[in-house]
Formats: sequence, structure tokens, C-alpha cells
Amino acid sequence: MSHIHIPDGIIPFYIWLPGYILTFVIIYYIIKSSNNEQIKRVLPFTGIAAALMLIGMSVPLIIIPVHISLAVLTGILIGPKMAFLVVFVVSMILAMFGHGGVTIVGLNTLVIGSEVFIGAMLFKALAKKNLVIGTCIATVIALIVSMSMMVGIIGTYAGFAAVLPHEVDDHANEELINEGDNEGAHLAEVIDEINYLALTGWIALIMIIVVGIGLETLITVLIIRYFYKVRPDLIETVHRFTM
Amino acid sequence: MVVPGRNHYTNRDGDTMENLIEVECLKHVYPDKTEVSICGLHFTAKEGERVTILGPNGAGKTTLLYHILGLLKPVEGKVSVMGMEPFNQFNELRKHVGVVFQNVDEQIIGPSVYDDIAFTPRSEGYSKEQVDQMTRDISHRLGIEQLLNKIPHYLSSGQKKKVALAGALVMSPKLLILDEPFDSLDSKSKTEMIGILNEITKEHGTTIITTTHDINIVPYIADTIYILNNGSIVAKGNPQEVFSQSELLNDANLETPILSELFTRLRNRGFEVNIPYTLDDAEQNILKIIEKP
Amino acid sequence: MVVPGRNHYTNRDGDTMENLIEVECLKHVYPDKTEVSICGLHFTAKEGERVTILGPNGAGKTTLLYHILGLLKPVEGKVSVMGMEPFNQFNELRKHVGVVFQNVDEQIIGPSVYDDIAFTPRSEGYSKEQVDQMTRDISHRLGIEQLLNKIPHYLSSGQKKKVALAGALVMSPKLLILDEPFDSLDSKSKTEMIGILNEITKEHGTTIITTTHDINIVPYIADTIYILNNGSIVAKGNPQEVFSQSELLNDANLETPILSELFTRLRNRGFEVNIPYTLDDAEQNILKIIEKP
Amino acid sequence: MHIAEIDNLSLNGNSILHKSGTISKIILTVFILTSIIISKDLYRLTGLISIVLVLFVVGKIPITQIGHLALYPALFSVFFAVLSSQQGWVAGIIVIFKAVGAALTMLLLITTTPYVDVFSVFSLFMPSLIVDIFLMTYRSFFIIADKLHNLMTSIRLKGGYKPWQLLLNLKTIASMLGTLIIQSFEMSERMYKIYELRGYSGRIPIRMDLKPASRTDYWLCLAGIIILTGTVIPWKI
Ligand SMILES: Nc1ncnc2c1ncn2[C@@H]1O[C@H](COP(=O)(O)OP(=O)(O)OP(=O)(O)O)[C@@H](O)[C@H]1O
Ligand SMILES: Nc1ncnc2c1ncn2[C@@H]1O[C@H](COP(=O)(O)OP(=O)(O)OP(=O)(O)O)[C@@H](O)[C@H]1O
Ligand SMILES: [Mg+2]
Ligand SMILES: [Mg+2]
Repeated sequence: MSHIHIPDGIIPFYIWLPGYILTFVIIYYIIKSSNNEQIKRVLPFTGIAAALMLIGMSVPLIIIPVHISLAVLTGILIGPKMAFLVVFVVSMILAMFGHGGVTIVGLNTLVIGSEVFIGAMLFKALAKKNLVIGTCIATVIALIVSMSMMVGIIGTYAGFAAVLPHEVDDHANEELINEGDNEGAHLAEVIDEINYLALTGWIALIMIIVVGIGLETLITVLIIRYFYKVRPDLIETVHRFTM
Repeated sequence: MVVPGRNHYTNRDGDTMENLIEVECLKHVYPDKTEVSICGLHFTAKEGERVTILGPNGAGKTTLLYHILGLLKPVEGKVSVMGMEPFNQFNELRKHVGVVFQNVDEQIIGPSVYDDIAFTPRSEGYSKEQVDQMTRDISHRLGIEQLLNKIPHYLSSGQKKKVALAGALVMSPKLLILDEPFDSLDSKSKTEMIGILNEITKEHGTTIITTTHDINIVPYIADTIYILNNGSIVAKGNPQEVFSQSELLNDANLETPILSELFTRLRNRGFEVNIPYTLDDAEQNILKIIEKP
Repeated sequence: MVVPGRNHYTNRDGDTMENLIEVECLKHVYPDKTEVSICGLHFTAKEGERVTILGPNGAGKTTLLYHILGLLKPVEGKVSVMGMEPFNQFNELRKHVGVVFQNVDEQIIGPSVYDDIAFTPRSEGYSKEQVDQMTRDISHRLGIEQLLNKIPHYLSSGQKKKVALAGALVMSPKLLILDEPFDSLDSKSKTEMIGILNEITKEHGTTIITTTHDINIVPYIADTIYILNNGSIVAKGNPQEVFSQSELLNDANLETPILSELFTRLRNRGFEVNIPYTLDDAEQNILKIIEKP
Repeated sequence: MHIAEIDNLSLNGNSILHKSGTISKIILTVFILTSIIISKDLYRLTGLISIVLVLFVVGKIPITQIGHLALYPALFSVFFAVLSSQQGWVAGIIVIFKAVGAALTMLLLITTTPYVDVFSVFSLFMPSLIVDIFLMTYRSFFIIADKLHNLMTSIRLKGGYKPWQLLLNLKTIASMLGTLIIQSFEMSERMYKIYELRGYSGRIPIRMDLKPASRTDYWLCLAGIIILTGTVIPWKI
């Protein structure tokens, strides 16, 4: 859910550059510490997970201006290491299309990467006891941590209120689904949302965050449960290969 | 002349007939700028008519079906279904139309077969008992009662096709649209499905529009055939009429059905023989030649 | 008796023939506990033989192909391909096999058509010039040179099939495995593809194993037919032999090809006539009956 | 995401920019991007954006067709602009210009260079695993987007989308996503199998068509250097 939507040139380099450096260090570590066989096995998975994340961010949940990112789910399904790489690739692709600046990719990777990592680790620890509750706790905590990180990063520059815009992003992707959409109507919609945000206060903000966390958690739980019903082997094998 | 609610036109025999569907010189542009045009002859379908659309890969068959369903907005041209404009009156029209697309995997949404078939009646707000009744009736009809509790995911492709068909038929639609419904079915399932479809048109007067690449089964599922090629509808007629124009078929990457090919060859050898389209006719026709001399 | 590197067996005529593939009473259990067994007759294929596997939906055709390819591990039974055990010697065997599965979208790896066709030779470490040569040769052969720089996603289904076939043929494999390769192709593309495949077997002695539900094209692509039904291989033989057993076909949800059905009916009426499998034969056979009396 | 439109522009374009080497275009992009990010005044930013717009004309890219993609960063930057405008309205405009300029520069690159070429240059310095994930993502994206599109279509046809029934919609979305994800993962299992058969060893080799640098390429690099220098040196007019 968390995704910093700041264009280039706003966050100063002494914040984004360390973000990039840390991201690359982590990527280097991940590549060094995974063996080729593991990677080979999950690569088709990772491509699909990345595509799902890109698309997950584009399924509008109707009235509420929130999208889901499926980051925790991705972490659970392909393991936190590969999921971290996926997050990097997804942030990069979004940046190429102007969704969030190129300079922010490092920071974005760290924020969503933390969500992925914490979610997957907690899931591993908790899901054995109770699948639904474990998944719930894992997702909620991961989301809260990543959102706090995001608030922290942006807060260093712009103050807390700046966190808000991330909730309205990525609706550009809608057209992918509603091919018939015309550009004008679409723009009007984005502007509407900006208005909507401008008009609502702190209560709305908190509501949106709560509803957002709730929805992402609900959907993650539903999907994990569905998986266990239909393909119990899937989550287990994937974990064996990637943790 | 278009009268609100119904279209009338005068057909070749001079009768005024009601057209359920009318399409005139349609143009569509996909987002990547691929242009598809479907001009030439008018496309029409009457109540209870079984229409099959033939044409090479990429001719625009699926595109035409999407327009009839109101899933795409025509850039140019006119589409009218039951007197409505499909794109603008999508939600009204939808209720009268059943659809099975080629890829049934993406069409079965419910977590169980029962849920999937019951999806539309539930969405339309029918009572629990009614939904149950409707779901069981259609499953019985298609012989898939024993599948109702299964997870659709694990059915064989033939079974999935039948489930999708049940979902399309559960509301007893006036119009049934089937995009390559026989693909990857084994022969028996194919024959069964043809049988069911023909029964349904006979009983309920359902109009059925199909596309297929399996030319040999066309005579069994079509009253009227349209051939799409190079952006236009180049032929229209009943199987006899269309399949006798072998040059036209050839241009459209289509082969002639095996029987009509065989009998055309006999004709070319000087035998006076009608071209048959079903096995029964073929048998009779051969007997006629043999007995004649 | 199994001799390392090659299998020999004595066939009906008493010759010792080399079998490229041998499968004996295979059992497979899918993760969800679905059991598939392929027993009955032995499945064998010789060098340069064109084999087609027929059977109803869910009979296990695809499962059998997966075992031949070494993608699944048999729970019971024996599979040997070129004298190797496919599952255990996967990396060696792989180099001699080309595959086109039903859903070609899932098969295309390269970001461009060129990269996709060149994928295997590059992975095998051929030099840049060799890779280029091989890629261009096979593209020329299949007539898809003009597509080399395109992005696969934007191709039509027929074009994608050809690209996948090019990727499968680029290493000149000894064995070609095609799971329903003609599905959703228009008649002309189908005929073209059959032509290409037949050329390839003739020139390189490639063994081709196909599955299909389109029974009318089987005589054009098969030297030998196997019928899978109810967990066992119930028939084996050339098209003439197999298609004359109409009861057996019927049991396996298969119809007889149209021509053989027509001529069987004539036979039942007392005409002495051979059952034909191609149009040319059919024409000759009819001429014979007509001239006789 | 407009990927189809962008692919169409980058694949079928025939301008001088389309024909020039990928490396030089990436170098130019990096220089322009750096210039935009470090610029602190409106004149320079206006100048830089003008240069980018001129390059769009040179590349024969219809700005009307993809320009709206730069509108999103513009809209998002409005928020920061409002914050910065406490230091005067110029500061606010600078924020917006930087956002739009950077986005336009990225768009210029991807509309004049097919993505395969961009990735093949990336593969020179990025870990191959990352490049492979990029390539896999790209292919999967289309397959899954198609699947999702078809799923949504069937739901619409079956009357499953009711604008004001939130709960029903949520249930439908969850079951749709469930179906989509399960199907996609099974697909990836099949993909893995066939990739292995085709000799996949953990690497996707792609064609590196590093043409010898032409005169245009040198000009592009030089232009990049000039632009950056021009941004850095203090102008006294
Ligand atoms: N979503 C899309 N985006 C871009 N082009 C498309 C799209 N769908 C179809 N096309 C193009 O439109 C043309 C008509 O396609 P359509 O799917 O209607 O053909 P068809 O007759 O159904 O072919 P087939 O027999 O292969 O199913 C083709 O050239 C195709 O490439
Ligand atoms: N991945 C799988 N998991 C569980 N069951 C499977 C799987 N794949 C196939 N099966 C089951 O195994 C049996 C054989 O399937 P297979 O796909 O080999 O049949 P087929 O002869 O290829 O059928 P078709 O003609 O429909 O392609 C079927 O009952 C099928 O449901
Ligand atoms: Mg179609
Ligand atoms: Mg199969």
C-alpha cells in the first residue's frame, strides 16, 4: 500500500542517494547469497509476481481512493529476497512511466521492501499456528511499519501531511482495464480526487489509512486462504525454495 | 427503417422480418492503433436464427462479437441489438444475452461450480430458492449435476466449457454468443454440445451466434453463415449457398468442408450430383449416382 | 532387452527395430491426488515416425507427453527416450527435443521474436554468428523473417504458433512434440503447418508426436495412431487399421473421420469398397464403385 | 500503463533519434535528468524543458499522445508546490517544472528506444538477475493484464459489478484476484517447465546490437555534456 509518490527534484539528494546505496547493497547481498538453482526455479514466479503487483496497484477499489499493492502477499509467495528484487523492478518501471521520480526508486524499494520482509517473516513465524490470524497480524504490522517509514522519510522534508498523496496514485493504470475510457473523463477523475483530498481533514486521512490497511489485509487473507484450499503445496514449496 | 424497440427490414422474399441484431459497416481502432473494419454486407440475425461467422485468423470475428455485446465502442458504423445500442445500453442488454468466450478459464469466477452458475441470478437479486432452482435445472439439462460442488479449477477443459455454458444459459437468454465454443473439445463432447444448443434454439427461440474454425461442423450449427475477410463481410447465406463458392472460401483461408470438396470433384468429372453438407445427404447422393446408370 | 544408448525390440514382422521412445504402463499421481494411468499396449515411436495420440478430454495425453519430456516423474512404469530415462537425464535429453505446447503465449521467452528463436542456441553457447545463422535459417523456412524484430506480444495467434515452432526447430531436434498444435488456427495456416512438419520429417528423419482433437486431419499427419482411453492405450496402428474399429473409437468419445464414416455406410449397404482416408482415395474409390456394375 | 502505445511509438518510429544508438540516448537522458534535478531557477528549467520538447519534435513523437503521462507527476507535485510556495510562488512552480521535466525526459527515452534495447544496455552494468526479472515482468504483464481484462469482462457481462454495492464488489474482486493469482502461478509453473526444456539455465540472453557509434551518437553525447555544463555554470546576463 505504501508507495512514495513524489516526483523528482523534491526530495534532496542527501536523502535519496543513501536510499539508492542501501538498496543496491541489499540487492548485492541477495544475489550473492542465493544460489542459481533457487533463482532459476522462481524466476517465472517473480516475473508474474511483479506483473501482479503492477496490476494490483491498478485495481481501483471503487469509492475509496485506495489501491492494494499485494506486497506482503508477494513476500509470502516468493520469499522476501526475491520479493525485494521484484519491488525494485516494479518501482523502476513505475518511475519510467512518470509514477514517482527516478531518484525516489531507492527509497520506494526500501519502504515497500520492508513491508515485504516483515510480512513474510511474520507470516512464516505465525501462520503455522493459525493461518488466518497469522496472516492478519503479519500484514497489519508490515503495513504499519512501512507506512511509518514512509512518513518518516517524507516528513524529513515536507512535514507529515505530505504523506497523503500516495493514496491517490496509480489510477492511470485503470485504462488498462477499461480500455474504452477516454482521457478527458480520466483526468477529471484525478482532479476530483485531488479536490476530495483537499477538502477532507485528518479524520478522513486516518479513515483512509485504516480502511486501506483493512482492505489490503482482508484481500491478503482471502487469497492466502484460497491458496491453502486449492493448492496447499504451493505456499510450502515456494517457501522451501526461497527462504 | 428503425422503429424504437424493434428493427424491421424487408428480406429477399419481400416479407418484413424482425432483426434481433443489425450491424452496418463497423470500424474499430484498438489502443495500439490496429484498425479493424467490418463492412461489406450487412450483418443481421433474426430471432431463433443460428448464425456462424467464419474467417481467417485476425479477420475481426471476435471484435464483431465484442461490439454486439457492447464491450467496445464503435468508432464508425452502427450496431443495434434488440433495438438497443449495445455500448450505451450495456446494462439493459446484458440481461438478455449469454456468452461463452474461447478461454473459459477466465470466465469461471465462482469458488465452486455451483457458485459460478448461480452468479448471475444472485447478482440480479433472485431469491435463494429461485437461484437454487435455476442452477439445478440448467445443470441437469447439461448433465453436470455431479460437478456442482467441485472447484472449477480442477475440471477438464470439456467440463469447464459445459460449466461456462451453464452460466450463460441460466437466465434463459434471448441471445447466445459463443466464440469458438468447440475448440479443444473431444468429438463426443462437441456432438453433445451441438445437440444441446440446437435443442435450446428450438425450444426457446434463442438466437445463437458462433464463430469456429472447424468447417465440417458448420452445417450442423448454422442456418446462416457470414464470411469475414480483409475487413469486410464478403458472403452471407445458408451453408449450401456459401460452401459452393469455393473461390471465395479459398480467398478467406477457409477450406471447403470435406464432403462438399469430394462431391465437387465428382461434379468436375461430369457426374450430375448435388453437393451434400451432412453425412446423410452424402450417402443419399452417392446412392443416386450409383443407381442412375 | 535394454541396451544402453539404444533400445531394440522385435516387432510384429520379426525385424529388430530401433525405438526412439518406449513407454510401458505408466502411472502418475498429481499433487491433488488425481491418478492418471497409461497402461495397456506399449507406446513406442521409431526414428522418423509420425505418431498421433488420440483420446477423450482428460485421458492423459498431455500427461503422457510430459513424461516423455521428463517433466514429471513416473510413480510406476518405465519411460525411455533415446535410451535415456527422461526424468533423470533431463539435461542431456532436452537438447534433442523440440516442443510446442498448446498455449504458446506461455512458451515465448525472448523479448523479441529474434531473441526468442535464438534462445536455445545461445543458452547452449553457440557463437554469435552460428546463432544468427540458425535463427535466420529456420525463420526463412517457416516464412517469418519479417517478424524477427517484432515483440511477440503483438503477434496474432497463428504467428505466435509459428514463432514457437521456430524456437522448437532451431536446434534441428531428433524428436518434436506438439500438443494440439492446430487448435484455433484457420484452415490455411493448418495446412501450411502440416506441410512444413511433413517436410521436416522427410528431410531430417525427425520423429513427431502430436495430439489433436481434429480427427479429419489425422491421416495427413500420422503414420501411427495411439488411442488412449480410461487409463490405457486401447489401440495402435496406422490410420486405416485404427479408423476401421468404429466401436473402439466410439468408446473413446472419438468420431470416425467423415470419409471413413461415409464409406462404412456404403459398405453396410453391401457395396464392396475400401475405406479411404484422404480425399484422393475417396474419389478413386467412388469411381470404382460407379464403374463396376 | 499505456505500454502498448509506447511500444508502438518506439518500435515503429523512424526519426533520427530512433535510429541513433541506445547508449548515447541513455547518456543524453542521464545528463538532462541530472541538469533538471540540480537546477534551482525557473529560467534554466524552462530552457531544459524546451530542449526536451524540441527533442520530442525531432523524434517525431506526438506529444499530445503521451504528454498526459507527464500530467500525473505534475498533479502530484502540486501538493509539494503548495508546501514550497510558502517561500514564494516561484518556488512552487520550480517544484512542478522539475517533476514534469524529469518525467518528460524519461518518456522521451522510452518512446524513442524499444524496451529491449534499453534493457540490453542495462544488462551491461546491472546484475543479470535484475535484467531477467525486468524481462519476465514485461512478458507476464501482458499475459496477466489480458487475463484480468477477460475476467473483468466476464464479470461485467454476468452482472457482477454493481456501482453502489460495496460489499458485493469486494467479494467479487477478492474472488477474481484469487482466480487470477492461482491461474497465474500455475501458469508460471508451466512456463518454468517449458523454459527448462528450451535450455533455460537461469539467464535470458538478449541480442546486444551495439552498432558502432555514428556521428549522431557523438552529437547526442556532446549535447548532453553541453546541457549539463550550461546548467552548472553561473549565467550572468
Ligand atoms: N486487444 C487488442 N489490441 C490490439 N489489437 C487487437 C486486439 N484484439 C484484436 N486485435 C487485432 O484486431 C484484429 C482482429 O482480431 P480478432 O481477434 O477480432 O480476430 P479473429 O477473427 O477473432 O481471429 P481468430 O480467428 O484468430 O480468433 C487482428 O488483427 C488483431 O491482431
Ligand atoms: N496439474 C494437474 N493437477 C491435477 N490434475 C491434473 C493436472 N493436470 C491434469 N490433471 C488431470 O489428469 C488427467 C489427465 O489430464 P491430461 O491433461 O493429461 O488429459 P488430456 O488427454 O491432455 O486432455 P485434453 O484433451 O483435455 O487436453 C485429467 O483428469 C486431469 O484433470
Ligand atoms: Mg477470435
Ligand atoms: Mg491435453
